Amino acid sequence: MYSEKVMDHFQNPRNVGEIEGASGVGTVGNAKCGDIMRMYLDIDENGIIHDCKFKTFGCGAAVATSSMATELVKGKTIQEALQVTNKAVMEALDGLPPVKVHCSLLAEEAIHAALWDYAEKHGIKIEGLDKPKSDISEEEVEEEY
Amino acid sequence: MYSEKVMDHFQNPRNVGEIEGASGVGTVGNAKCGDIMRMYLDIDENGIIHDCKFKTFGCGAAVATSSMATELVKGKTIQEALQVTNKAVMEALDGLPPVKVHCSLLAEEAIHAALWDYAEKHGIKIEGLDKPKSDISEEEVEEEY
Amino acid sequence: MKTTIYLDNAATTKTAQEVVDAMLPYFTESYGNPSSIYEIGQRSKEAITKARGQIAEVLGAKAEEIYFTAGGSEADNWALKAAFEAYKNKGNHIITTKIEHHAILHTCEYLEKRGAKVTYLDVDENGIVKMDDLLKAITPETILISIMFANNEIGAIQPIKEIGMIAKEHDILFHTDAVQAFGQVPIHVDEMNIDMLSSSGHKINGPKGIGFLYIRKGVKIRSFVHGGAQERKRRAGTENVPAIVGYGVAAERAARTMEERTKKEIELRDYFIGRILNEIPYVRLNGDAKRRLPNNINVSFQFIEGESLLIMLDMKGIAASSGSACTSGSLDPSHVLLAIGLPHEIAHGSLRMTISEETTKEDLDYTLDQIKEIVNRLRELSPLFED
Amino acid sequence: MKTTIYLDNAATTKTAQEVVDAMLPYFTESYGNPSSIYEIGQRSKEAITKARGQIAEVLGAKAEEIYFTAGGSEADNWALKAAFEAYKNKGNHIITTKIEHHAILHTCEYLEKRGAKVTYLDVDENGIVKMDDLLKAITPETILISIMFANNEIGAIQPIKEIGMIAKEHDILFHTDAVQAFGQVPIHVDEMNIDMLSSSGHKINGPKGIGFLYIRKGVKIRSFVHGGAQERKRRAGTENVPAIVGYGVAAERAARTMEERTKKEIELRDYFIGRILNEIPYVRLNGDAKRRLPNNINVSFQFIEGESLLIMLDMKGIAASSGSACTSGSLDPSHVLLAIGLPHEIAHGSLRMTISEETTKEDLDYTLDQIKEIVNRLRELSPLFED
Ligand SMILES: Cc1ncc(COP(=O)(O)O)c(C=O)c1O
Ligand SMILES: Cc1ncc(COP(=O)(O)O)c(C=O)c1O
Ligand code: FES
Ligand code: FES
Repeated sequence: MYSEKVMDHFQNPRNVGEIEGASGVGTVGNAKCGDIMRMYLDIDENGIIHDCKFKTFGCGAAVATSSMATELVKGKTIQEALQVTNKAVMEALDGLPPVKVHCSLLAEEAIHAALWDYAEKHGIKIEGLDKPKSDISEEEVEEEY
Repeated sequence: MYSEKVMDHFQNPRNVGEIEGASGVGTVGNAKCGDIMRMYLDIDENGIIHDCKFKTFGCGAAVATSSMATELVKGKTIQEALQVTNKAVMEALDGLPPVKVHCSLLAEEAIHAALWDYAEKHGIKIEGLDKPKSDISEEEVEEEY
Repeated sequence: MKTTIYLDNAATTKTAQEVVDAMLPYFTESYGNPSSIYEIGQRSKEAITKARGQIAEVLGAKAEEIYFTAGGSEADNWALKAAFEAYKNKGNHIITTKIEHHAILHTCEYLEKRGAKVTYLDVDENGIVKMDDLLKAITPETILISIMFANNEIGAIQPIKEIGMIAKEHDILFHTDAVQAFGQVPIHVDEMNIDMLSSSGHKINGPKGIGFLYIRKGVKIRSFVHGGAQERKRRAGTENVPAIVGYGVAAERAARTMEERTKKEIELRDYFIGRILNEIPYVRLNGDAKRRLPNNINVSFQFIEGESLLIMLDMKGIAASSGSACTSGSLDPSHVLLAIGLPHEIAHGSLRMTISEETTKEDLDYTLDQIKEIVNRLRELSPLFED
Repeated sequence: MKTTIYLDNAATTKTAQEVVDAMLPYFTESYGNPSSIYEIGQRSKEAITKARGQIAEVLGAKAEEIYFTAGGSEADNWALKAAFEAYKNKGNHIITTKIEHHAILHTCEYLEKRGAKVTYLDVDENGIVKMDDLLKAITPETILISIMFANNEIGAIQPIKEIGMIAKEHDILFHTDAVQAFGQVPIHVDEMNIDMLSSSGHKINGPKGIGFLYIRKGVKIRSFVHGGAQERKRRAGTENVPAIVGYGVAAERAARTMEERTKKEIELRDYFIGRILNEIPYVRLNGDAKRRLPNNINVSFQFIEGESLLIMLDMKGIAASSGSACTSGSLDPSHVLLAIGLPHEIAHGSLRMTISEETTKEDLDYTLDQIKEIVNRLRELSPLFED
């Protein structure tokens, strides 16, 4: 069902935990739906994402995409981090089953939410970043017969 | 499916053939329905059924019941022959599958038809014998779902 | 007597050993539910995916267009009932033929009670539908044409490609009951413009209790069995994994051996038909001599009734089938034989023999000898026969 | 990892070797069509007759009241759809519960679109229907009560005898989905006033792709699959002889071993539940502790999500199931767990383990160790868990 990369990131997730006094924290998803992702960013004075940690309540794909997302944004600039889309995360994981695409959306949104938090706290505006949706809905709706 | 007795009478039918100048001949059934039974009776001056022969176009049960019916009426008086009902024929054959009950009715009707023919030819009336139906319909109608 | 010569392969076939071998591990080893994410479940899922591909390949279809059912009857019911539901806003007219299997005919009757108008096309004396009749039957209300690929009694093969073309030109859904044709004759759903196709595993040396409905992508056919999300939410019920696996192998096998097998069967078939027609009086061949299934022989012997014939053949170890309805206790003989114009009494005396790749010339020679003797005996018993 | 501890017997079971052995001859030796009169066909017919008797025996039913289907889903669909058709002159109201299998629930939704009014009864926090609610729900329009015998997720066993009595008193047809109960708990259709009952072979170590609907004599239920005259004209399609034979053996076997087997299972179940509740914090048992299937364990671990748990168990060779719908890509967790009052986030963290006669104490001890470790790890990952 899952690629080896997904299984690796699921079983050995990178960057699990919290960052005390993080520059930005974003939480997306919703426990009712079975998935919550919280992303912590530590951003230095040059706007480089110095550190990144996460906590996730969710399926294997949710855990793996969180883990991969933290890897991808670490060391990046804010603008570069904005390019870490759900597609980029999926590609880095060698793909996800169709029903799991929404988990990768969650990861993208979690980064955005943490960046938004950072921008609010610092009173800045990040080019190209919109206020994150509070809930992620499914993209792919399977036809009902 | 069939009892041993039925199989025996089907494979080695007794009294197959025609009686030239028979006292009475009865034909029942209808080729459209896949069954025709013709019964020949030779009745002597004392009203004893001296000989009985048949020809049948029909299923295994039709052949077996014809054969058994001829055996049962042979040597009987007319009144006794009237007692050879389809039930009696079936019992003598150790039973028939439910869908084959109508074949035994055919045998009963064939005897009656032959007796009716005899009565008509001789201008007599046989107590308890009605004009035979020209067609035999199924007794057991299975419910359609 | 114990059956030694099995000539009823249109009724059902022996499951090939290769098929049984493929199924076996899925009973006691890889028995997991394919909907489950753990390893033993995923194994089942992969097995199903493989079988779906094997079957799709034979039809020139995509794997995801194959929906497994419990057999040909369910596939036929599904296709007709769901098409009627889905398209009833467009119209209520269905075109089919007089020689369909009961799974189609009785479903049509069911739909007629619910507002469908059904045209039952006649066939010619060889059992073939006339394209003129089909064209004439089409109305703006016509939502579905359902015509069988090959007939189960007389083996007649319909001009499916022409029918598909006509359906396409008129933008009408085309379903074909290919239960007797799949694996016996080449089928290509795209080239033949087939939108839906029914098949059944046990007719091609696969297991019983499994079939499929091919549904062309885009055709809006809803579920027939509601419940779990199996078969892309279109057919609920825990998948019959061993049977699906066996069906896949059987389909692949049927396609692989088709050319050689049917060539041999056609030779035997024509040899046997030739001898019967030459050596037994008062006999006729039912169904088209050429446009017929490679393994089908159907003849009528005048003056005798089919069940008697079958039982006597059975006493000799020969298994065959008849168009006489006496066996089922109903008095009407085969609707197919009546549709090709046989009088009732002749239809009653019909005999269908459907050979397999295992049938030998010796089997048929022996069978012919027995038939000759039995036909003679039964004619002597018959009040219809005057020698 | 290769599954070594299989704890998902509610999803499907291993086909018993005894069952496979009984089936095998019907693939390659006695493969005849049971509708045929020749010997090889009659052998199949006798085999079906025997299996029908074996199953009827377990239910206290008559053999001719057992109608084979392709599985539990078909039986459920048939019962509901046909009852609605047959009795719609009397009324259009159906009573069922919120915790039925999708084969019932989705069929009800289908019928609602076609004019049925359906009452979905609540259950209490243990998953049991309240007789008061049932009585209140009955109207003069009520034509059918369909309440499952035992629930597939939480194992809760309903008071079927009481329900049957109520149905009888009100002259309402009573159907029960006994897919999880048949062969696990004693059932008697007369004593329990059951009019229709669904079951599925693969849940009792029988084959997949076979089930039955018990229909009490006199109940006017029409065909669901139309076509041939099989199953007393009520269910068309060539009979799945091997599967029917296997099902008969499985039913006989389940009944024969029931007492001893379930006694052992209950002991193991309660031992396992006890240890889980004692040794893992933030956990709850779902479903009634006593009125539950002998083999069912269903617990919720707070703060974690089911699929992750399942995958990690799978890595340890353990096969189990969860009430999280994440696995199916839909966001709603199990409707059953919600119906017994679990909040969404707790329902997501549920784990169902269903043991079999082959499960040992060692298996469960090992499983417990793994669960403990995995639950810890996942909680550490979880933003909901504050230690
Ligand atoms: C309670 C219940 N009803 C119906 C079904 C459907 O049975 P099947 O999948 O065999 O069609 C199941 C099992 O999946 C079940 O547990
Ligand atoms: C042409 C045709 N259609 C449908 C069926 C029904 O298939 P099954 O009996 O496998 O349901 C058959 C065989 O019985 C058939 O020959
Ligand atoms: S003569 Fe037709 S069933 Fe006996
Ligand atoms: S978090 Fe629910 S499917 Fe991934």
